[in-house]
Amino acid sequence: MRLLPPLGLLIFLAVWEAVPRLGLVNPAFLPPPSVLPAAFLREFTSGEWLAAIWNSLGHYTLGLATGTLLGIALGIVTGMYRPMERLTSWVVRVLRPVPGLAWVPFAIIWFGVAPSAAVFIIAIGVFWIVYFAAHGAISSVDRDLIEVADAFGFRSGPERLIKVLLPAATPGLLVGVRTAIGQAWMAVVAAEIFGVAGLGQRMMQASSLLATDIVVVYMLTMAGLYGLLDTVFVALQGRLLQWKA
Amino acid sequence: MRLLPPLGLLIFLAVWEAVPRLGLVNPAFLPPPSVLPAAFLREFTSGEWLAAIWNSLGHYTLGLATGTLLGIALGIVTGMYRPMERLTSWVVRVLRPVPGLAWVPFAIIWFGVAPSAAVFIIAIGVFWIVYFAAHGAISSVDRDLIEVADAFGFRSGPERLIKVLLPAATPGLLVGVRTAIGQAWMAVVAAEIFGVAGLGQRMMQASSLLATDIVVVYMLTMAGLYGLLDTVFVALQGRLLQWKA
Amino acid sequence: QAPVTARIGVIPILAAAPVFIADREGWLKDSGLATRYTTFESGPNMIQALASGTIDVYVAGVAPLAVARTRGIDIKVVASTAVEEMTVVVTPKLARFFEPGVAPAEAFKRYRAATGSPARLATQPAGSVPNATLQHWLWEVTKTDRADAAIIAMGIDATQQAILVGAVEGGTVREPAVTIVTQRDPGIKVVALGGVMFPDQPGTVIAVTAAFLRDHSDKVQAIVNGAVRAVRLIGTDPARAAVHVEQALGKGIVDGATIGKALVSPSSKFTADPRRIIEATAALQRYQVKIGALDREAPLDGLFDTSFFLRATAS
Amino acid sequence: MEGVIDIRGLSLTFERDGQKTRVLDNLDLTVRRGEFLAIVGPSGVGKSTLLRVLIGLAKPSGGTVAVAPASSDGPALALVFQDARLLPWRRVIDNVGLGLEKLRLTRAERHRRALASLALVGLADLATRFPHQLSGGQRQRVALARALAVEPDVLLMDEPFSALDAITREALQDELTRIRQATGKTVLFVTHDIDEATYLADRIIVLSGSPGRITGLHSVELQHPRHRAHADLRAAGLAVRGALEGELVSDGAAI
Amino acid sequence: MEGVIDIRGLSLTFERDGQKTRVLDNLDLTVRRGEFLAIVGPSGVGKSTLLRVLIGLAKPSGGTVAVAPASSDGPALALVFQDARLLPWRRVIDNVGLGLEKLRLTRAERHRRALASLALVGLADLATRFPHQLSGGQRQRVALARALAVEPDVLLMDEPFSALDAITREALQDELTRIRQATGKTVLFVTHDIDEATYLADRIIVLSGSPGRITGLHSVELQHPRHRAHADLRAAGLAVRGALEGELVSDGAAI
Ligand SMILES: Nc1ncnc2c1ncn2[C@@H]1O[C@H](COP(=O)(O)OP(=O)(O)OP(=O)(O)O)[C@@H](O)[C@H]1O
Ligand SMILES: Nc1ncnc2c1ncn2[C@@H]1O[C@H](COP(=O)(O)OP(=O)(O)OP(=O)(O)O)[C@@H](O)[C@H]1O
Ligand SMILES: [Mg+2]
Ligand SMILES: [Mg+2]
Repeated sequence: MRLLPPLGLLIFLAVWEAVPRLGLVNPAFLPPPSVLPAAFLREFTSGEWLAAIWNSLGHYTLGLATGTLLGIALGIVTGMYRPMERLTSWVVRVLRPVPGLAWVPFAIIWFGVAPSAAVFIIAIGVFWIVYFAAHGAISSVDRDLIEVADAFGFRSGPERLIKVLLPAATPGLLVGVRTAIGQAWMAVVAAEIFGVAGLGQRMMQASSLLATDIVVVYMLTMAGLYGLLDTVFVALQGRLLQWKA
Repeated sequence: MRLLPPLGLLIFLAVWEAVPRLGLVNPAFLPPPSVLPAAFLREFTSGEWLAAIWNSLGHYTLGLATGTLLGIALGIVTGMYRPMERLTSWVVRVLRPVPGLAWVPFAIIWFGVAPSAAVFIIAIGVFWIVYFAAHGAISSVDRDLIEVADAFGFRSGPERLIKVLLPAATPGLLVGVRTAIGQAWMAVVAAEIFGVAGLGQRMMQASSLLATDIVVVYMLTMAGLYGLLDTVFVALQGRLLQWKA
Repeated sequence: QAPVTARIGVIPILAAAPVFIADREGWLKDSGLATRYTTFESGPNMIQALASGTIDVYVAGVAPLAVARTRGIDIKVVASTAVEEMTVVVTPKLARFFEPGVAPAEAFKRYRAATGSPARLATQPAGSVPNATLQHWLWEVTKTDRADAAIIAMGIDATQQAILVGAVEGGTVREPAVTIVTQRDPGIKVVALGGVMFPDQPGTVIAVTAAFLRDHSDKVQAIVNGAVRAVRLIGTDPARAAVHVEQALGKGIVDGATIGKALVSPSSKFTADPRRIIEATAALQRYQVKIGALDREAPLDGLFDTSFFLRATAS
Repeated sequence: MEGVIDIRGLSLTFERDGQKTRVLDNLDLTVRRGEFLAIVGPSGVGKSTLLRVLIGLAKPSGGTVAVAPASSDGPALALVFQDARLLPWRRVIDNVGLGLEKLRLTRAERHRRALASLALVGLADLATRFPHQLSGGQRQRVALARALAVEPDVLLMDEPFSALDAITREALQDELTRIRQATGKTVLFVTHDIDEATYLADRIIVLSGSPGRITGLHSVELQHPRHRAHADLRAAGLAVRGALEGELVSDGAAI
Repeated sequence: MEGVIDIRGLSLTFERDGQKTRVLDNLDLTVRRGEFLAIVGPSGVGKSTLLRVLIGLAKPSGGTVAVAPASSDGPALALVFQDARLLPWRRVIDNVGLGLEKLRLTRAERHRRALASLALVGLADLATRFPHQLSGGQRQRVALARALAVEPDVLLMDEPFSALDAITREALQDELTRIRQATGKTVLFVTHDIDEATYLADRIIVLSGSPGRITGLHSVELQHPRHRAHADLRAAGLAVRGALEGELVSDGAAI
């Protein structure tokens, strides 16, 4: 059991190595993993790598936190109060499908070419995912349990929220947050297309020079950072949901 | 109650109209809703509008369907079988944060500049969302209910799935699918940045020529299509979950 | 004889105008060539499309091609369409300091003195042609002090938007955006044309895959012939050319008048002669290596095939 | 008001697929302060629904319900649900402490009272377990402790002992009687066990019919502590049973 | 094998936070084909756990369990859970039909059998409701119907009647006796009601102690149908009660 995750990764890497080597894909577009350490070393020694990570991590963390908190807050409000859900339902439908890229002009107008603009784009990238997860989780909490809170006098919204809704919705909320943790990395790339330095910008630059190996190095960097965070998250989730085990 | 959704939309439109008119935002970026009908008419009479919608709807539908089905299928498998979850866990962490844009080269290489490449990008855009929702929903099904299936002899995976896991996970699954329905429109824009005709391409063209009114017309078109779909979906969800009411 | 279909990948910019004009005038069809267009947002995506064999003709910047050749993608530049596309525009905040008679370096210096921070100029990421030409203009041509100007890299759309809202003090844009932004905000000024930034800076070219060249060299000739005629038409009858370009590019997004203005603006310099950019391309690469945007120069030998252009102009 | 709870003309109708089912019909009932009132009646007659209305979980379709305001710090009412309804994410001790969080108590005080309440039902040992680690009877006892902990004026109990073996059940019955005598609490006790009703209650109402109406009201005047085999109880039991069976026969129901 | 179920040296240990709790210890038991075996014992002794082991929901830590293969189309065993555990998304009729979907039946046949089974517990009227629209006793009866519907060789019943009023309960007891006599089914019946055990069972085992062991085994030789007030039943009841109380006292447990 403990060896399965690395085993899976190994199989994956083997296939990846084979594909360009067997000529199934031009190595210019999919460099085999074996050439990556050299590319990484170049980036690392030039200092670009650390700087890019450092910048992006900042945007990532703030954007993820903002988007997640807002998504949870609004999802809870509309999940708890039917009139709020109705009032927002059409507006949500208008704003929901607006792609991250379309927000870029607004980000520039409101925040200028500044890291906060990138944070904004990332926050929007995760907001909806968390919003719908929170809304869905809150509104499908077992009514029997809500009645328990009611019967013991926790009838105001906040009380009900803290005593029952939030803990009962935690599994669903965490699914949303976990999805957001991944989505935010995707959004980092989109968020850095306007003058904000970081991983995404470096990747774009490498991509425009067809330096695919460097692109992949940064992709794996993101994967590594994401993997770390996701592992921590899964452990946390296990603790929060130990009552399920 | 019935009037709340349009009321909310009206308030939203009023604020939107006010913001550029009061000079809070340059109308070049946020055209007030009142100028949009004219822009729409221009697009509509030229035939561009219908063609763009038609093309995009194709990519959208196929991409959404593919991504959702794959996400559900894989989410179910890893949610049901712990070894499968472990085997894939690290690989998932590597692939999860790869942004849609980074898949573009592969889409082009594997599918050429063809609608199927756009479908691929859209499918990836929704896959992870649905995957995590399905995985989370399946793996947090109440064990008491699984035992009922067990006790009545439904012990094989597929039996258990059909009798208990799927129906019990439906609320969580639907949250994922609903999120995907929105996300897929976002992905349409990313999917059409390379030569595949449709809404996204038209928007990008307009955006690169700074024709914001046309961009907004297409944004609202997406909102309308999404709103329609989401409404149908919510109704369907209500029917599927009537046992909750 | 059934017409040959050329699958053409284009970036929808004004510099691609000669191809659109040649097509819409019917010159290509007359030579037995049908066309199918695929629009892209960036050059690298088009390289991938070349590699996957979905396009035959490439109409975009020359820079990615040199790199692509080193990665085993056999492609030849047979004509140019425009040169010196990029221009430097500045927003009103910075334009104040570009008074007549004040050298750009001095204007930047005064701006910094007045505001306390360097002027931010938006362009595309390091390694791109706009970035290199902007740097060339700043550091080599105008000898601006590096403390007085900062380069901010972003996408093309974002650059235009940032300039329009004044989120940056200036940047590089090309037609028709130059015309559009100066129309929207007359305070935005063009302070350097492409020729000043980097003489003969290479712009959009027409390139064809080796396979297409081998099988249909007569059709390639037709394309180059068309491009040569189209460049001439833009010079002689811009209004007529504008109609075609508006149809192909804007499709109702921008009005014909704006396109017409852009076609004859000083920022537009159409030419079909590939010879004009060979040396400039090499020079640009040398400069990019110098500023560290490129590791090394990609060899250009074999990239250009001038014979079609020579034949087109001889007849 | 007359009693601690006054119910006047109470009726309740459920709507389902546009079709209405009347469950309670024109019910009048006064619960006297300090009394132990048992409610018996066939399955599905509306006993749980009545308690739910009293504590405000269900809205009556007609009539009024008046509850005297709380006389102490605790709430006026507390309900032991028919199913245990423990919060699965809380350990046993925290489930018992739930209601206490509404009162102004220190953390330590809360813990003390929860533990004391848990000890009353004999489960102090299992304080740190999660609900899914309990047996069915243990869960029901935790739910009982949860309601006892808040020391309400009126305890509403919906078949609280039905999942318990005879011995545990009798011990808890006696414990409940002791608590009541010590504190003078009012208890409204739904049960399907006639012996239990006669052993515990001062008055027993029989709810039956469809929609549910009060079809019998019996007083048991015996002093506590009672002897389980006392003839008075036997007699009261027979009367209640008669009321139940009579109603059922006259109703022509399947069972 | 000797009986329809043979249990040899069965023991079961739960692990929680690294700490082990032994629930069942070295249990030997043979269930004879066709007999009605009642299991009584205090709350938390392991009665439910034993049934769960038999039907394969829990793995024993030691010992063996052998169950005779099914003699008909139906399953060898079916379990009525202590909590009703209806599937909330299925209407009542489909909940009852659940087990039937495992058998090779036409849709119509399934419906017929489910409805017949529902009628046995007196709920044919509520066939199209969802579980949350039922009262507690009604839910428990649906769960009972669900197990009856599949016609297993051995019915495992975990306090199936504990949520029911006296009348409904007695009616169902008699119904169960009738079914058993007509079909010769084996029944393993957990109850906390000693009267119920003596009225229904051929043999009664008392489970008590911690970990749970068999501390008493009583036979009731009276023919069915029995009279509830028969002296033999009273005597058996006293014996069982003695076994239970004795164990509890000797154990020094809180209650
Ligand atoms: N997951 C678990 N972890 C630890 N202990 C458990 C777990 N599940 C059950 N137990 C304990 O095992 C013992 C036996 O439980 P079981 O449900 O079999 O009791 P029971 O005899 O059916 O009681 P009741 O009459 O109350 O239903 C109980 O003391 C219970 O606390
Ligand atoms: N949501 C609902 N929709 C329709 N009918 C309902 C609903 N909830 C309960 N009922 C019906 O109302 C009646 C009364 O239910 P209630 O739970 O009060 O019964 P009860 O007397 O407590 O029965 P038991 O002894 O079985 O617990 C039942 O017949 C039940 O089927
Ligand atoms: Mg009830
Ligand atoms: Mg039990």
